[in-house]
Amino acid sequence: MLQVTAVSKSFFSNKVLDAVTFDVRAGEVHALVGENGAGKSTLINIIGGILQRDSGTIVFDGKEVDFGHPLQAMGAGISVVHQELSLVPNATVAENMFLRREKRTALGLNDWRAMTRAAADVFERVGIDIDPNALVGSLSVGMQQLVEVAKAISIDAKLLILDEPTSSLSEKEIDELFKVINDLRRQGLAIIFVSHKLSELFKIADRVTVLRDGHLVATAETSAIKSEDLIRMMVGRQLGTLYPPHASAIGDVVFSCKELSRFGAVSDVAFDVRRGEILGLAGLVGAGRTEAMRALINADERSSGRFWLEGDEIQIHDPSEALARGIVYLSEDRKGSGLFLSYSVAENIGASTLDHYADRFGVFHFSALRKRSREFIAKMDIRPPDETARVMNLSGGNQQKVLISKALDVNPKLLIFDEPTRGVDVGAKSLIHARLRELAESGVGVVVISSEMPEVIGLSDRILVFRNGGVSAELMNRKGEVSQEAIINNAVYH
Amino acid sequence: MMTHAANSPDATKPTGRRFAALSSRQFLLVLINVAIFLVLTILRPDAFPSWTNLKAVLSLMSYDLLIAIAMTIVLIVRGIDLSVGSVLALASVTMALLLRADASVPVALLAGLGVALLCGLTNGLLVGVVGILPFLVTLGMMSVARGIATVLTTGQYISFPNAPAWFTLFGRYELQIPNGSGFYGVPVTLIIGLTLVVVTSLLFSRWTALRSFFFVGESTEAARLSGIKVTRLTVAAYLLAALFVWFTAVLLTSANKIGYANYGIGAEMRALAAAVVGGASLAGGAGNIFGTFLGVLMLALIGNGFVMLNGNPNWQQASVGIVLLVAVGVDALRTYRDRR
Amino acid sequence: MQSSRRGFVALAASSALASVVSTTARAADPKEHYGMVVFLKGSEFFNWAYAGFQDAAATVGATTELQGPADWDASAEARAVDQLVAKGVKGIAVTAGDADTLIASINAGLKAKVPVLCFDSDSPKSNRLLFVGTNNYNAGVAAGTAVAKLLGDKARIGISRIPGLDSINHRVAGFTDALKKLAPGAQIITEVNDEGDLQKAEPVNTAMLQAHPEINVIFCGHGNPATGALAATRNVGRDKEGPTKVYVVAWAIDVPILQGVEKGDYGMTVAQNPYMMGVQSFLELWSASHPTQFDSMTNPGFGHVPTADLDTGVKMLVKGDPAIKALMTPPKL
Amino acid sequence: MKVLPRQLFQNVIVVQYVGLVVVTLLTLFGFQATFGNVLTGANLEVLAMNMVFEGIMALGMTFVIITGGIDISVASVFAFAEILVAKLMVQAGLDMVTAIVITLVATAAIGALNGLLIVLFRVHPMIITMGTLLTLRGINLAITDGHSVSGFSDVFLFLGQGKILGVNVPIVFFGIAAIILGILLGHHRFFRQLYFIGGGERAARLSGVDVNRVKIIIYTLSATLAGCAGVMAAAKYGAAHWAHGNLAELKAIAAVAIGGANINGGSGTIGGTVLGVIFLAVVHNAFVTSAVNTFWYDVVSGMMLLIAVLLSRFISLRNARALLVLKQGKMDQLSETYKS
Repeated sequence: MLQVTAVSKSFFSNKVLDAVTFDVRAGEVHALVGENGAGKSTLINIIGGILQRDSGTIVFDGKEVDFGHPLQAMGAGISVVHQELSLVPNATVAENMFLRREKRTALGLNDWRAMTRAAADVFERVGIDIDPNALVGSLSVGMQQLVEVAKAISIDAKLLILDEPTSSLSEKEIDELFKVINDLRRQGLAIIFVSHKLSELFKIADRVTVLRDGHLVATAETSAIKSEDLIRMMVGRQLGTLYPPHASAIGDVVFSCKELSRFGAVSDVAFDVRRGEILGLAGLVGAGRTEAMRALINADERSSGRFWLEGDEIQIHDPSEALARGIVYLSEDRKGSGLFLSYSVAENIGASTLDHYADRFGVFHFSALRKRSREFIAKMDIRPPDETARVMNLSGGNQQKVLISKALDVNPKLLIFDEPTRGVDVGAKSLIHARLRELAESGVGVVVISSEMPEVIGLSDRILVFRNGGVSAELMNRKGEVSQEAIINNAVYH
Repeated sequence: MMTHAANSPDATKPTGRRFAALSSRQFLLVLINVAIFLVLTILRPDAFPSWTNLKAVLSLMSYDLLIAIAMTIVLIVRGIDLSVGSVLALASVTMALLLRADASVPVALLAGLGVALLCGLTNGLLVGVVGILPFLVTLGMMSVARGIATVLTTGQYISFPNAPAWFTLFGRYELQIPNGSGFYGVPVTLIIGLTLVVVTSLLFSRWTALRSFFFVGESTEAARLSGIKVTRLTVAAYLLAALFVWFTAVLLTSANKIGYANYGIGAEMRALAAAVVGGASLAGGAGNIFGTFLGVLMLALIGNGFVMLNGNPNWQQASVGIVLLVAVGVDALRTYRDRR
Repeated sequence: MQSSRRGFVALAASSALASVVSTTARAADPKEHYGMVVFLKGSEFFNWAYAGFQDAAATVGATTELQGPADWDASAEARAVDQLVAKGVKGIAVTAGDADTLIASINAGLKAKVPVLCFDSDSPKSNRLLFVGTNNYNAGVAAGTAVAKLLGDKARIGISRIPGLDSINHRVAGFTDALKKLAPGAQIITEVNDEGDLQKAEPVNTAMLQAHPEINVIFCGHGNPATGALAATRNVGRDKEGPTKVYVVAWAIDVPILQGVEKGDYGMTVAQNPYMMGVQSFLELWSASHPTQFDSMTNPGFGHVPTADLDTGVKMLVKGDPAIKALMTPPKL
Repeated sequence: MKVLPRQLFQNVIVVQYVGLVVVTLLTLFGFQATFGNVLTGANLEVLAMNMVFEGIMALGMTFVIITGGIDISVASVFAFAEILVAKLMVQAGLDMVTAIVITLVATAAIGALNGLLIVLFRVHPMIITMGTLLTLRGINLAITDGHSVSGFSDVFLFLGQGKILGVNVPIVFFGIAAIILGILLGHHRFFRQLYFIGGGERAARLSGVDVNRVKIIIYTLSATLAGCAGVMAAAKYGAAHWAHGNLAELKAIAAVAIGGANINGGSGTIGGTVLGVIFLAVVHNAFVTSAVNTFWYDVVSGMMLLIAVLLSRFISLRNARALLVLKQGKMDQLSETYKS
């Protein structure tokens, strides 16, 4: 269906794709994997007409193609579902689906009735139950993702490209999505599937292509390859163990919380965090994990909650008070509410701790901050090792390392990390995990929210499973209570 | 790409290289100012470079300068203050009316300050606490403050002949600096203006409280989660802006010896133009007091040059707009080039 | 969802309105009602005019109102005239921010049988009953004569003005003609644009004095630049009595300027008589709206008014003039 | 699955507009009862003519605001159109149709330039259109020397002063334009794209919306509508003058905001804008009929803007609260079922 031959692409002097060749057949799901920066997105964008290649050929459906615009690719039958949702919350599902391809009445105006019907047809074909007249904003993220897929295939796509479609979905929603993908495969569509979650690939993909640093590493049948091999191909080396060892010793309680509620999102959550352990928060998206932690620091106004830090009851009126007491929350939304993108690495590291770099007259000393930043750059292996580099120019993994450095500079007593490795490449991932473990060992209470099942299992000593805004189970790793089944079992309704 | 970005210090952002060298934008602005200066000196060697003329240019731009600093401060926190000119008028009118009614100078000054800060506080609370767009809030305030000033005065000049002489004199006072043969008279307004530029500039780079403004403007939510008191700082920014507006009102009222409801009409446009030219951005998180100073200076030199070179007075008013468009254009081209 | 949002908005708005209305409005009464329309509403000059209008109306028990924009937008004036006509006032006195812009509205008013006249600034091509106000040309002549008397052929003049305004053009023309006749050696050196802004007047006039040091008179074409022009003379150190003094000829009767004239800061000021413009405007409107047994020759259907312009005249006020004292107390509105 | 006809997805909005209509009517009748002379044909005509030009500009402004932009240059484009059409007919002696066509093309070009600079420089639209505003105002002044231009033919004057079926031509134009643009905005694929751009520019881009092209067209449309208003205003006043329509941009923005559009983009309707225009017209008229000291007008109109945005903010907070109540209810229900 699609034959990509020796496609190269450079941004300015930086070669991001180097003579990549691969093909996708009709009726197959072809996975595309690689670390961040391996060139996956660039490749997808070239196939989808968003970027133009420098050299090489692309043959689609028997014809050589050269798309100058996403619309041309769409017209040819190539449809891309991007990682970020591209729907407009204020418009209906049907209008979103038929944007730029509106059905018209004789007067040239939009024929809403026809569009609604057509949308319903697509949903029926795919087997999704969504009201075409609902406003997109009223749907869950998972539903919106399905609308995206429906939108993509509604153009009579022959090739469907899904860029990390599962990153913000719950397990149940992922199942739903995979069911749809399987259906489409049966209908003869070619599907390119990009994901960081290897377990998913094995579940859904027929073949997998690995990219590394813009080069093609290999294409293989998924049935003929093991997870470890894939990882080796992606990073070019064997990762000894994927996760750091569990806690050596678990000490006394650092922080505890009771009666934590946020009206409409969290109800009556209570937990303790002990020295030396990593507490994992598992659950489906929307189960209230992030909401609970934001309510804890009162970033969103909570309705109740009592907190004890190192045995003393404390008040937390706003995030700045939490910070002052050493309670740090790192957001899952790294770019929107974690980092200051156009500022330097050093400025970001010192954002929570400006006062540390001021003398007793309140005079700020940038040199002190730079010195401190260089320590973090070394410790966290931030690349490029330049404290004046702007954070927006860093890769996702390095951005995340800057975010952790910012938190560490506070000398936290309790670190709450929301999705520490979302959108992060494998190398950075294990470094982040190692640092979190070190932190826990040094006596800091560590709480990790992760939607990635292996991560939350591999990293945590204890797991709280969230469901419906509350804690539905507490699983101890030491006691062997932790398993995927146990988590899912407590995360969903039966 | 990465290394390039690391090597392009942009001092409009607090990357810490501000004192290492001027940013390229400010360097460009200095060059433009020098170029205008040289051209005018060559074309009008008799009139332009005299101390009297330069003194007048520099001291008379102080009013615009202080307002532009106020604008820069709110731009840094991703705000905008369209009410600066009106609040200036209202503060001036308040002080003048009280002085005419034989209130003591401190009382009048404090009342003026109170009125200005009240306007600033209202702006700040509506923006920072209630969460309304700054553009709309200050647009409303612009109308209200000017309206009240007009209602209070019915448009008359408010003079205060009985006020203590020192108040009516200090706005025009000149310090005599010996220069060998005679004296340079250096106006107090100029000294105050330059001092405030230096002080605010230093505070913004070296005082943590003001440095935090940049974080608020760059990403409000990230700043909040980083423990920065966003609401408080937003309100503080509008209060600080109001303070600068009050400085202007005091100087202007003293210098002209009248309070007037039509002071500062169009001042917000000039201030915005100067601040943007100087490196501030409507997207927040950027802004540089020294850049703003250079922007105001440029507008002042252009205005002075216009008269010096007998420009057609009809075209004078188009100059601010053209400067703004050209500055934005040059900046866009520069950013575009940087991106490559 | 946001069902009553608009309702709240509008309700709040009208309640705000109502509170203002209740404090200042007068209920409609059967008295005759007259309107005055100005631009730059709120300026002291028009306050004088309106005071005269009001006072004259009070003598016959009529009521008045003042309308118009606070800025220099003649189209807003035209709309204000339309409004008053629609409201059914008995007469309108309007000062034309722009002569041509107001023609249609004035003519429409007359067509609707509402007497309309112009004061202060004329709209000569309209059918307005007459013009009451300073003859700007004559006023310019008076100023030119005074300058010629003061400095003779030595006068070197810079003009601070808003470009293009008809009234200012006429003033400058009269000024120039008078100088030509009385002091042919005098010269007008240059003009600057003060943008009608008190604050702006200072830098442009300072620059003008720098660029043209020979200037010894600044002629202010209108009310606003005087303060700035005077400050400009101080900035270049030419405000003191002596051979280098720059004389500022103001065109205003604002209190601070009159005080400045008394102190000798200003060379002189051209004092128009806005109060009388107001008084005369009302009287003519009253007359026009009360036809007598003989129909008007020129304006059938209206009462009798003069067909020629009424020149309310100017006076050049210099230090020590007793009229200054009378003008020191601004009118009550 | 049951396929419903597409709900008039703004059912809610229809309800909220009823509120605005009711209050507008209450104001009208209230003032009629108190002062009389409001509901006369002549007054209603004047009332409408008072806001009609700002209203026409507000239509274009609605589009711009939905995309998340703003166009504050409309007032100077308006005056420019007046002057250009006048100069072409009176001074260049062109016939009426040619003159109007050239004028509209010229204003469209200005709008296209606005749009082009906005997408090219990637600067906030306010900065670009402010530059255009200031520059064009200066040009208007300069090319007319500050004089008005007049001497139109009666046929041309009909465009501003004439009546069709007893209704003034500009009002007819406004009505027809509002209906056509309203239908297009509601149901035409091109205009529907505006909501997508305002809702999320990046998303719109990825969905194949040519954001730059749409923006340029929208700013062109905005300027052209201002141009139409200018042509009719020249006919209405029988003269073109650079100061005409001063601050009209603020009235147009206020009308759009009161009409319920989100200044951040993504929402707004022509119907709402029309109601906003009518509301402002009625309030302004109320000032005249009640003979209130008009100095208060600025204060009240500023207050009104503030109250409008304040209330809309409170309502949206209340809605957010209502949503939480709904969610909490669902949560409670779920845990109940699960327990049993």
